[in-house]
Amino acid sequence: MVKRPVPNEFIIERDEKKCIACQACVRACSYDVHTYDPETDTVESDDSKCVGCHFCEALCPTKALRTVRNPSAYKENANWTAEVINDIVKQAEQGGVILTGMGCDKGQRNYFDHMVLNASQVTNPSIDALREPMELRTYIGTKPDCIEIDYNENGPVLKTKIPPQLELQTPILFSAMSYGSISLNASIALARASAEIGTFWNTGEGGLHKALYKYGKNTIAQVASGRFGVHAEYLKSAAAIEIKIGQGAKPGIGGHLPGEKVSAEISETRMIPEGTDALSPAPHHDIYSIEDLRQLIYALKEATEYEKPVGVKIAAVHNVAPIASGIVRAGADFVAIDGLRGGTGASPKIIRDNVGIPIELATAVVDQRLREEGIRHKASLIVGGGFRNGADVTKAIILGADAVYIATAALVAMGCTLCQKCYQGKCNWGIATQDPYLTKRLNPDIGARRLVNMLRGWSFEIKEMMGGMGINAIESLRGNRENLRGIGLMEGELKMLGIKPAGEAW
Amino acid sequence: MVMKKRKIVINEDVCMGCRLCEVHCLVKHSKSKKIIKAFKGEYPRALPMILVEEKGHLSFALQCRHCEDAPCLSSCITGALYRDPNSGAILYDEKKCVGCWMCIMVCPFGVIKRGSEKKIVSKCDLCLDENVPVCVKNCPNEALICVEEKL
Amino acid sequence: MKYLIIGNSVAAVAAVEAIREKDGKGDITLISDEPQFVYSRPLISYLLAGNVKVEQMYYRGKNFYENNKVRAVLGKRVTSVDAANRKVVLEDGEEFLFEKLLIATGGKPIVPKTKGSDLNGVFTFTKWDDVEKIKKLLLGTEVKRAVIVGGGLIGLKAAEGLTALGIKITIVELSDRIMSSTFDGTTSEMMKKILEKRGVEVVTKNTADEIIANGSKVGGVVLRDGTRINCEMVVFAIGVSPNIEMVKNSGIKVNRGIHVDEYMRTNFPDIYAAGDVVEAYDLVLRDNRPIAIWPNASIQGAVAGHNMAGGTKKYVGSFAMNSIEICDIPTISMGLTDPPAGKGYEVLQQLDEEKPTYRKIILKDNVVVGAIFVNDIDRAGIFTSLIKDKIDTSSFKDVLLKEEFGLAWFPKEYRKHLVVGPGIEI
Amino acid sequence: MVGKRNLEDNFKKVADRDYRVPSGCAVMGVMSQKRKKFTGRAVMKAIGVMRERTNGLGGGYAAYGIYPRYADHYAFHLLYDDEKAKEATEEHLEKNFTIDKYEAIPTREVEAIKSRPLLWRYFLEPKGMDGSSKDDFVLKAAMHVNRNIKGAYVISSGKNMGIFKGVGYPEDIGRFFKLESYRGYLWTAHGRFPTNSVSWWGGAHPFGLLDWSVVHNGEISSYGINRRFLLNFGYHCTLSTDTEVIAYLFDFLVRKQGLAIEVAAGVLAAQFWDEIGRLPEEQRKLYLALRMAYGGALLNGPFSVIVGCESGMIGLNDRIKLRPLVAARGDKMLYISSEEAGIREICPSPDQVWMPEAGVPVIRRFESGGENG
Repeated sequence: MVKRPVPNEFIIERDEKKCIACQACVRACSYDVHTYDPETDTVESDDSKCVGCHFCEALCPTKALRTVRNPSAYKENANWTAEVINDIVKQAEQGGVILTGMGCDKGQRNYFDHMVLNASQVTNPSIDALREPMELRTYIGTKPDCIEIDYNENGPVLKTKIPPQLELQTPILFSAMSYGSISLNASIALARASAEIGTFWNTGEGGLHKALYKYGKNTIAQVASGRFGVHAEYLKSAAAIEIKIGQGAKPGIGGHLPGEKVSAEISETRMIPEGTDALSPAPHHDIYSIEDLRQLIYALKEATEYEKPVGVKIAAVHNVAPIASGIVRAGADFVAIDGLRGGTGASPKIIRDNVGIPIELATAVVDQRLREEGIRHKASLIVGGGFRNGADVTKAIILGADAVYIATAALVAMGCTLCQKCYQGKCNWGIATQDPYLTKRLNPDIGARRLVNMLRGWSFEIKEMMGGMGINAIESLRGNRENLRGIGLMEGELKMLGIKPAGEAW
Repeated sequence: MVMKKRKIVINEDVCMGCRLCEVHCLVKHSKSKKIIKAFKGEYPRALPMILVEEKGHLSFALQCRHCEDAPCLSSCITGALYRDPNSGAILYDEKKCVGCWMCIMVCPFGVIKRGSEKKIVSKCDLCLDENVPVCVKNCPNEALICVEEKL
Repeated sequence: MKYLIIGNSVAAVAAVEAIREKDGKGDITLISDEPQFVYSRPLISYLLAGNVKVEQMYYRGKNFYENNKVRAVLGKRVTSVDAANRKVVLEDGEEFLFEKLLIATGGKPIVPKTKGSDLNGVFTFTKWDDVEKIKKLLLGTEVKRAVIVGGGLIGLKAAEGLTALGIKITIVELSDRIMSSTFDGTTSEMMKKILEKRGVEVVTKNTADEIIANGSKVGGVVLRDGTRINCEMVVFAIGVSPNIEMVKNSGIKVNRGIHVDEYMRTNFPDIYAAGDVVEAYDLVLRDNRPIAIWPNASIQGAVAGHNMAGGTKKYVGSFAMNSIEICDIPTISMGLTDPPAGKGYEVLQQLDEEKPTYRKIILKDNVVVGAIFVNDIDRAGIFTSLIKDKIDTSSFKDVLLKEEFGLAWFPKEYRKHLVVGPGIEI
Repeated sequence: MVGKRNLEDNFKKVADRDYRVPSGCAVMGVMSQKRKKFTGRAVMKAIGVMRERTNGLGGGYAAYGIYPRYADHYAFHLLYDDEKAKEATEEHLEKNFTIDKYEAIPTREVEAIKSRPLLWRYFLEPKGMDGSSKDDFVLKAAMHVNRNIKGAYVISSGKNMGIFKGVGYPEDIGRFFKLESYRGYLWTAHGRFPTNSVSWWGGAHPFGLLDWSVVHNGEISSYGINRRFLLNFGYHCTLSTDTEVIAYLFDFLVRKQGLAIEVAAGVLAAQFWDEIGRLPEEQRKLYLALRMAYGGALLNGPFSVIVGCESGMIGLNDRIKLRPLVAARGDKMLYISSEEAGIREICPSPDQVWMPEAGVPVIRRFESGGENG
């Protein structure tokens, strides 16, 4: 048969009247879309190579470029969409699974968009978030069953030893993205922003590059199935440890960093030979049961002298509530849950789009389950997976989360346009790449500043909404589901979320 | 007038070699100051007063450093090059220049270029009429940073 | 403080500026045998050719003395320096006392003893007065042809100025090629061709033995080989020597020029010297000698002035460098351009006779010690700094001649030092 | 203490009757530090002055020291919708308690009070306890009634105290319950202004649990989480009022967690983090730990509350004082009120009148050796 190419996803429209042939686009594109012809002093574009990342558009000084969707269409078919057909064409050519990047984009119901917040009117004054104190401070870690106090003549004195906590100035953390999957500059930006805001970033399974040890106070060190880069100093330098069992983008499967990306510095950081593939197994081969998990949790607590919270990250799956309960009972100080829409790195498309449950439901059922079991205070709940703004964060906290993990939004703040080509390692924005020609495009100063701005913005959003609800401390919002109502949700969904339908009063 | 010493700091670690600094410098020093016209409607095309060096993945923009101990100043036989007392910048009076190229001979950065008509063309003027030099303003990655200190 | 400066060219000017930077009040007196206000000597060939106006000669503006509160005594010659009594004596007997003295008397043109050299129409070419004299001759005499004795820089500059006035030029050079102290053979040959294309006759291995009179004026020149050239003008452009007559018998130490230390101080602690009159340390040749170039005089003058006003700046040395444009072909040369064979010098060169362009880099032990750029002088200054800072080029030697060569090839730390300068973190 | 229940149960309650009524209100409290007894007349008079703050949809009183003869018994005040509820409740009480006395709560006909539920009181001694403390046993029994017996509500369950409340203006409710005939040493009163009310007797204030009684003006914006926080520790909020969480929280923090009342008040109206940060080392550590551990107990939103308990009276404002609260003292008496007028009505010239600061509790304990019984 005739070789059948997959149609271009995008077309580059170049306004020749505006193009000054400065070649900024030519230098910009790592996919070699643009080429300069010195004979005619013009620039041409090969649309078939374009991934739609908009980097050239960002640089074009005359705004002569536009990336538009290719209107070339198949006969409309609700089941056999262009994406489905094109995936089959690719597989018919190459076999294998189709890789993609970032989180699930299939548009399963986003419950955040079906929940609305409350605000005070008359009976309860709203509080002006710009003038009155609004407290977002959050502590992550096991809370004691009881605070014991010595009452002596000098006043009450705390007797209970408080387990180690992470102090967050805003209930938002950066979730795990390894050095390797993202560039060192991206990691530096995350770490610096965390330090400035007073929150935490997460190493992912990439170890801790030596340039990042100074941000240890704001670092959560991940221990995952490949155990890359895990050693005593790594654990001790961090503020908390997270055992990664699963992640939202690919529940149930492991990770794979291709050897080409394992540069000298990554090799040193991960403690694997340069140029070899870094394979993270699907399960931890020393954790086949909850008892095994308990052993690892305590091994890590021993290794860090019980000075740091140790948490466990899982993907949101059907059985998430009992699993979370088991994790809490196994001794975790926090449980991190990553929902269906989570994900920033490379993953097989079929897994990403079809495995796992939305984080909103997982948050609600886990929080409820832990409260019913009377163990909610024994671990903090950090949830992640597609949080887009202060409202999503606020809603998740109302559903019961202590804090949220964000990654996609962080990448977007640093330039990412969700072109989903992370797995190619040619990220024009300097994020998901190790090519030194590309990584320098992410100026960590700018990256950190933009992350800080975004977190400040979100924090203000949360504060304004809190003030509107007449609440001035985040702990009064956390799990306070009276402040949330569902719109267009079925009874079963409302029940899972533990909220009333919009229109129903207290 | 506030006397400020302006300096452009180069951060080569984040220069991506896009050369937009050159584009905008050229426009700034063109007749029309309009980008499309400067490139497509002015002949000869103006020249940028900044240059980008590239070597592998290393790149950086370079323009006159306005040295404290400026060798170009001590080599100039016509007084065309002078230090602006208000800004500390080394500026250039085109009317005086005879094109002896002594300045090119002594500039350790190689940032003074010959123009047509035996005059210097490429001599960064720090865009003193702008709040921020155009190369700095248009650098998409802050690889050029403008710092000002009071004189 | 009472400062006294003898001389009125770049070293003197730089000294005045440096003194005023530190000392706004002290008395500065400047004595010059030239009647003109501060002007740029290198511009005389441009003035002669009509390429600069009189106004442009005053490169520091006409109010330089006023602005810097300098008492200028112009048109008077200093005949002796009394170091012990800290005074100088003028030819008219007037005396000036000083507390700090700078001798910046420059060089004076060498005119060999030649028959007829006193005829009307025989000139040297280093001062504004020389141009005035030439112009005066041209007012009353039709000059069709001129002979320039000496094929060095001054000779060529004179040739350029006179050619522009439509005068046919013959350059007579004693050695086997022109510009022999500045260029290598290749360059000299290129220059010769270029000159000849413009109608300039170049005669080498020869010199003027006698100037023939036509009345009180010049009628021609007889060369050493007996050739007779009819001409109306002769310019001696053999070179300059330090102008040190006034320090004879003063006790000031003189070798090839006035001897100074790194602070530009003579053997008398209150007497300084700068410019073409001194012998300076040559960084390339590693020897003290007069380096009669403008930038050098300027830097020395500034160092001397600074130290006279109480500072402690050091002069680190220099080396020969020249930028000269010959018949619209720009050239730059620096350091050792024609190294002796068999002494361990390495030469990189690239010649394009069509364009014509020529680049030549001379290295010793991977350090650049000299360079020539012909018709391709962009960024030549980078090599000046490579020579000055003695940078090991072994890691980028292969790209030295390439067009893309630049600071990117420098070791990162050195580049940062250059670009960022001390005190700024990036 | 938490039984195994599935989510189904919980959500049934949401759909069932578990909703909250936001309210304005007047609150009043009077106590004698020497346990000198006085009749309900004073507090009725005081709350009557603040009629403007109420709308006739709820009034009530808590009185301490009124049952000296049964001082060691748990006095249960019960509200029944019908006889069926009464039977079911009594069956449950008989199973778990020795009922030493029971009777209908005396009332008189008052014109303004049109419909009334059945009102009974029981003096109980627990029996057959499952190892938990008496208080816990009683708490569990009260919760059982409230959660599981339709139409029956335990209004109060403390010792030597009782709560009298209903739908109507507080003066009418007081007359209805003949409060002028009771003598107590601590009285609190409440006049209600619900903005979105079902006229339900159980929804009136005070709310009581064991010895705790709470009158409350305001709205607990944190109600949703306070309720779920309590769930984690086995408390099931069942009445349609946010006031109930205040009583539960006091019970939880003081009785169960053993915190001093002052410390408990510092949990409910916690200081801001910045303020905590400025405390001396030991206090900073303590209040940081308290806020960290009991964040879900923080009361947010506008409120002024008066809490009565066996050891004394507490007045507390929210952290930014969004509702009024005035206190006064004189002659070993403490007065707390929504308005100073209420105090002046019964104590024209107190020794001191002050406005408690936001989040700073007013706490007075009974002096030992006072009049008792």
